[in-house]
Amino acid sequence: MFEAKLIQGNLIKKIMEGLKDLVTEANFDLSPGGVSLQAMDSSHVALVALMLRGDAFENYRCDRPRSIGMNLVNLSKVLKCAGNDDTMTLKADDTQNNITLVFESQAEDKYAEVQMELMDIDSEHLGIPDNTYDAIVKMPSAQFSQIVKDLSSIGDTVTVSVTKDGITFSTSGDVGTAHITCKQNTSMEKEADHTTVNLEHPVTLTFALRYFVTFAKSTSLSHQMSISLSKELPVMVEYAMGDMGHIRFYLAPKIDDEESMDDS
Amino acid sequence: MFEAKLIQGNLIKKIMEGLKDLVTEANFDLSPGGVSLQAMDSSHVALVALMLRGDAFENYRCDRPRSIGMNLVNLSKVLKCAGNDDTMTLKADDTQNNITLVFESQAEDKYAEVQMELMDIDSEHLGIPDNTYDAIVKMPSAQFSQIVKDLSSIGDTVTVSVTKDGITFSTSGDVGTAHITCKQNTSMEKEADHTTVNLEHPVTLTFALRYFVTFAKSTSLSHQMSISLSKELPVMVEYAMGDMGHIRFYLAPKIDDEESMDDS
Amino acid sequence: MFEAKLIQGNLIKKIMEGLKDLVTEANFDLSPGGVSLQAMDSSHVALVALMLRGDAFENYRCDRPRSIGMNLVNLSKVLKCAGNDDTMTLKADDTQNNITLVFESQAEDKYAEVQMELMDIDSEHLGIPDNTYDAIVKMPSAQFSQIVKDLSSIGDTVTVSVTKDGITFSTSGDVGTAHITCKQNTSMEKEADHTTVNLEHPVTLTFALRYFVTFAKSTSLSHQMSISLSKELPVMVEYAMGDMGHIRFYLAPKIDDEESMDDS
Amino acid sequence: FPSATEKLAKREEVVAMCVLKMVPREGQRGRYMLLKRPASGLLAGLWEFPTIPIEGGDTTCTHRQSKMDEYLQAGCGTPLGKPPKKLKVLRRHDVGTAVHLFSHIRMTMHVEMLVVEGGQEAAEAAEKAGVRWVAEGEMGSFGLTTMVRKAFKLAEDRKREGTDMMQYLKGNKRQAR
Amino acid sequence: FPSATEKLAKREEVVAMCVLKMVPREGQRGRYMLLKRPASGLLAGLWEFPTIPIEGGDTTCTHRQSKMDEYLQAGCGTPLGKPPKKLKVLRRHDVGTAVHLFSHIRMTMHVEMLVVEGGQEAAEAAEKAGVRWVAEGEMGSFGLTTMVRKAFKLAEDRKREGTDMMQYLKGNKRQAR
Amino acid sequence: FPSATEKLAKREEVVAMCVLKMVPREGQRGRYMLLKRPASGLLAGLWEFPTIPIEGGDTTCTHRQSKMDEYLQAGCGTPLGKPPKKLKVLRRHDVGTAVHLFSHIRMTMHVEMLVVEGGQEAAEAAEKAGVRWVAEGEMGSFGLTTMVRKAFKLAEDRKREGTDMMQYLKGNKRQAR
Repeated sequence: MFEAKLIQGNLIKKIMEGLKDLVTEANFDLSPGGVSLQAMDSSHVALVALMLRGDAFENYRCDRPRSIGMNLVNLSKVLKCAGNDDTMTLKADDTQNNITLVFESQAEDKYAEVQMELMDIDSEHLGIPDNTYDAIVKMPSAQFSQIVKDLSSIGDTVTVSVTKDGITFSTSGDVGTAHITCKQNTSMEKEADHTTVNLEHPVTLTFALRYFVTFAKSTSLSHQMSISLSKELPVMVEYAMGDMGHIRFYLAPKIDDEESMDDS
Repeated sequence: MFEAKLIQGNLIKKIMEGLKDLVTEANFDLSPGGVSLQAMDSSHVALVALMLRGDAFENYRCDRPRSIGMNLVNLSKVLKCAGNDDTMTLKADDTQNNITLVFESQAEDKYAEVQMELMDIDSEHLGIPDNTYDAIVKMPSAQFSQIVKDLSSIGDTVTVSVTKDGITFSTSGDVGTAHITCKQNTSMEKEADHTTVNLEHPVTLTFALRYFVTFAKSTSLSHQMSISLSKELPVMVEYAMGDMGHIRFYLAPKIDDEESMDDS
Repeated sequence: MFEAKLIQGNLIKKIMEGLKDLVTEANFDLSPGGVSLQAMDSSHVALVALMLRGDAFENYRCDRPRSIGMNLVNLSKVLKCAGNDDTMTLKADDTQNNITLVFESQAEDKYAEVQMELMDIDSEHLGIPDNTYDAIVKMPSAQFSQIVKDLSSIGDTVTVSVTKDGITFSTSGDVGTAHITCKQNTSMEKEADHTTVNLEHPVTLTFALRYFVTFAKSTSLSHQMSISLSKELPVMVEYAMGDMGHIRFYLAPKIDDEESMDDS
Repeated sequence: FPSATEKLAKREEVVAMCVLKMVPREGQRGRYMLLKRPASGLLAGLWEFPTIPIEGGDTTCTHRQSKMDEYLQAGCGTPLGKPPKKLKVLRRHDVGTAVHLFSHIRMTMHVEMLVVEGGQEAAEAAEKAGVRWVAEGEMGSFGLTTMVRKAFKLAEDRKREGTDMMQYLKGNKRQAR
Repeated sequence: FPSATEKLAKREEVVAMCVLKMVPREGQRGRYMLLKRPASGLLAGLWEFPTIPIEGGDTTCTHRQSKMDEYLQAGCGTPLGKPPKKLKVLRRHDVGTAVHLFSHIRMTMHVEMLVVEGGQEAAEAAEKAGVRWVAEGEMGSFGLTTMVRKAFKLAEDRKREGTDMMQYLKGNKRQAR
Repeated sequence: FPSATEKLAKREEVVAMCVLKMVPREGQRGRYMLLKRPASGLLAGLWEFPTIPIEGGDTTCTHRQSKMDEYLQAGCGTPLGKPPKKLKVLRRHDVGTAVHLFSHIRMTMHVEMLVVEGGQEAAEAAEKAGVRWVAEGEMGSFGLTTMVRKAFKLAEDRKREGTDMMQYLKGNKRQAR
């Protein structure tokens, strides 16, 4: 038996916003420790890893580890039945091939129950190396979102470079060439508005901009986000949800002459 | 001569929002008692009945009963000329085949006058039986609207069932199966937020969901709405506008084997 | 060298909103006195004249008068990189064929720099006669915008007539006939809400309504706008930006039998 | 092995189709009109609902209905309008769109439901060479093409959106208000 | 009775058409260019505005104008650009799109208006076999096809959106600013 | 001078194309499958990626992939699924759409990339009359038509959106979590 109740049910809604444009079907791994998900987008350039700790839930119960496959587009539709202030309970009986979502209003006068069939999704479980990164930048999520949206009206590719002073996003296209720099800044009262740079080595990497725009759909999850970079490694874009867990996006860098790397 | 002035002109705008997607042309019946309209949608599954009492207007004058046909899509376009705080005056000379709408701003510095040709619409006047209903549920309009919108992303058909505890809306589709229950609740301070069930007999009926979504476009007319059901009779969905009048939607139930009923 | 800094960078954004649907490419004239632009729409019915005084800028510097051509659609895309509270600096080196736009946040923690190539646009510089107008009406920009939008859902052509009491906009179409009158009104506390009529002679002219809708996209520039009319002359629609400058739209009137005027 | 790209794209064709039912009184069972196709050409000699080609891309309801009116009047001798000379329209509405694939044609059918008033006598009188009025219960056993069945299914499905509102009102029809 | 579905869908064709007017000076009356179609084929030997087929779905203004430029230069010997060798463009803009139906073709016409500077002499000099410059006043009496009339009407209608702004400015053209 | 409107609109054709690469292991270089077209007809005897016509307008990814699966199995003897009887799919995704113009056809190609696992031996075993497995490095020198090159370019361009995420993970593949 699996059962878990979230007081803020719309957290799952927000998580799905960021996931469903990247991955359409995925396995959720249920374990006594919590719920996690790891999936690659269809072109194998990006990977998403979600972790929701058991502590994040009220009444978390998972009798045995299990992997359940769901269509994320359908899940998003179903989540529309949840009001923004509703609690959400997930239930899955080990002997059955479906999951039940229950949404209850705070006043307990509305009770919605939705049942979805599970899917059988074939997937390998791959480990993500625990890299130490050359540069870690924390900045307001809304600012990151704005920057990647703005740049995507100019170019397709973004070059991210971090120095001790800040992080610069650059692109170019028919319209022109743009550079946006966010400087280290801890003068604001609210910590969520700070921009901080943690640097081992300066690093410059290039990525497909449209993926960053997709990642930024998780902006509502957290006021701050972080970008972690290392030479020739995938960037990690993280939205931490306090003590509850996190969602991490990994994006492989673009390399001009890829052929030479093909013979690994 | 017909002449009637509404202080809150945008009431008519709101009414048209709910009507124009259901009925494109209709006759308005003008009488000394007020303005009414009754029309079926093109597939004869739904019926709408609007009543605006003469008292609702300032300076209401109707010298003789008369029926005037209008294209509701055109009327909606014309109503765009009314500001949200404008008064609205309707004028129709008995000897002429047109209607004049006058919109005046509160400050009396803007005066808009629109003239529309009337239409000759062939329609029988059918009586709506004054049923006593097995179950009458009152609930917040916004909640009803949310529920039918949410369910329509899952299925095409809604089963409504009322027991003494509350009202349940159910649907199912490729995505899954959903049940939403609103329980009787009178604990809130504002009466408009209450949900009340008035029950003679428990009742369960099935309807085409998309019509409910259309009815819910009248949500802005009133904080509360009511659903009245009886076995094998059309549901009545009502939005009452205080002392001014009401708009009522009737929807015929779905019956699995309709053929058997065809030979009446 | 040309360099100019605007504290309210989003002023340029707002100006482009109104321009880019009328003109896709245009020359900006840079002079020690300020920046100006004058261009006709492709069908030669409307003309726009923009003037931004040097005083409007902080640190205005223009070493020699120069005309620089830009694609306004591209410029609008680039301006998306400016936050609403950012300052904007324009820089153009006389020896280079490009322009640099710099956007800086108030907190100085974000710095965006965009470089665009200039275009070589062939254009004659035509003078606009300094007419004395028969009628000048000042009114709230938002009201003008609302009126032309509302009327455009009814007809294609607007007849504007000014008497000492006010200004009337009329149109007609399949839907019906509409007249909207704004009366002289100076009773409001805020001057920006006033409607004033300055009349030498009553005047009535007819225009293509869709151009007025395009002009009204400059509404955000100024609370008040003015309409200046003279018999058989283009109307002037002006949005003044305080001491900083103005944007003026000219629209040639419609004349029923144009042929007779063709042999000038 | 197969030669993929040699196959040609099908020709696109758009038609309006009218499922015309004649009933003695609203709410009662009636008869459907079927027309016989010409002896040669596509689907030669088979029965179909009144069908007309829609050209030029104007598939609005208004356009299709006016073209269908012409066809019903001129081609089938079934004018709509006021009795006694014309057939009284009780109900008329679109029921949906279906696509039918022939070997070389991709046909898009816009189907409308049209219910007119008239008894069995009227139907029999209107029957002439190439026109048949088939009772509701007999539609299943009448030899219909797949295309016609698709259109009929659309009309039936739509009916299932709800019963006819008219039946709930008719008891009051003659009551004074 | 008629065989509805046997009629075929028309072939779709897209063309760009240029209503080219040559005027002595901006604001004055001028002459329209007409070309004679080949002696055989569709509309054989009739007069038309310069017309080119647009293939591959790119109906953007930019694409059509660049194709038309080529055609005017290569096909009609009317190069646009700077005088004296080329014709000075005073004004050029789209005036709309119309559809014309032939028995077997559905033709979509994207029509642009192009006004160039040049006197009667220029027009007469440019006249050669298959090219005619027709005075504005004579367009009505010149034998034009329905298709050409439709395009001409679009250009005329657009003109009625307002008079030419240029005429209000020209008095100041030579004034110093 | 030219006769503009006589040129006909091209026939529209829609195909799905599959750039199928077989690699010994994910991340390694592999071989592309090419098929020989029939000896007569369009592009007779030339080599192409597996290509099938898509009719009826359904160009969804799901529809195209299921049609392509059938074709690979039936037409080319290359069934996808689980080893050892079938080829293991490592990766499959759309890489874009291109248009190719023939003299009388406008062909829209929906191109997908499909990477399957299998060594050189597998490729050689699968080689039969009309099927060729070409090593990545030799694609440039193999005689390919412009159409095939366009599809290949789409696949290559997409690859450039980023390197394959798999290579960063594979070191951990066998680690316990």
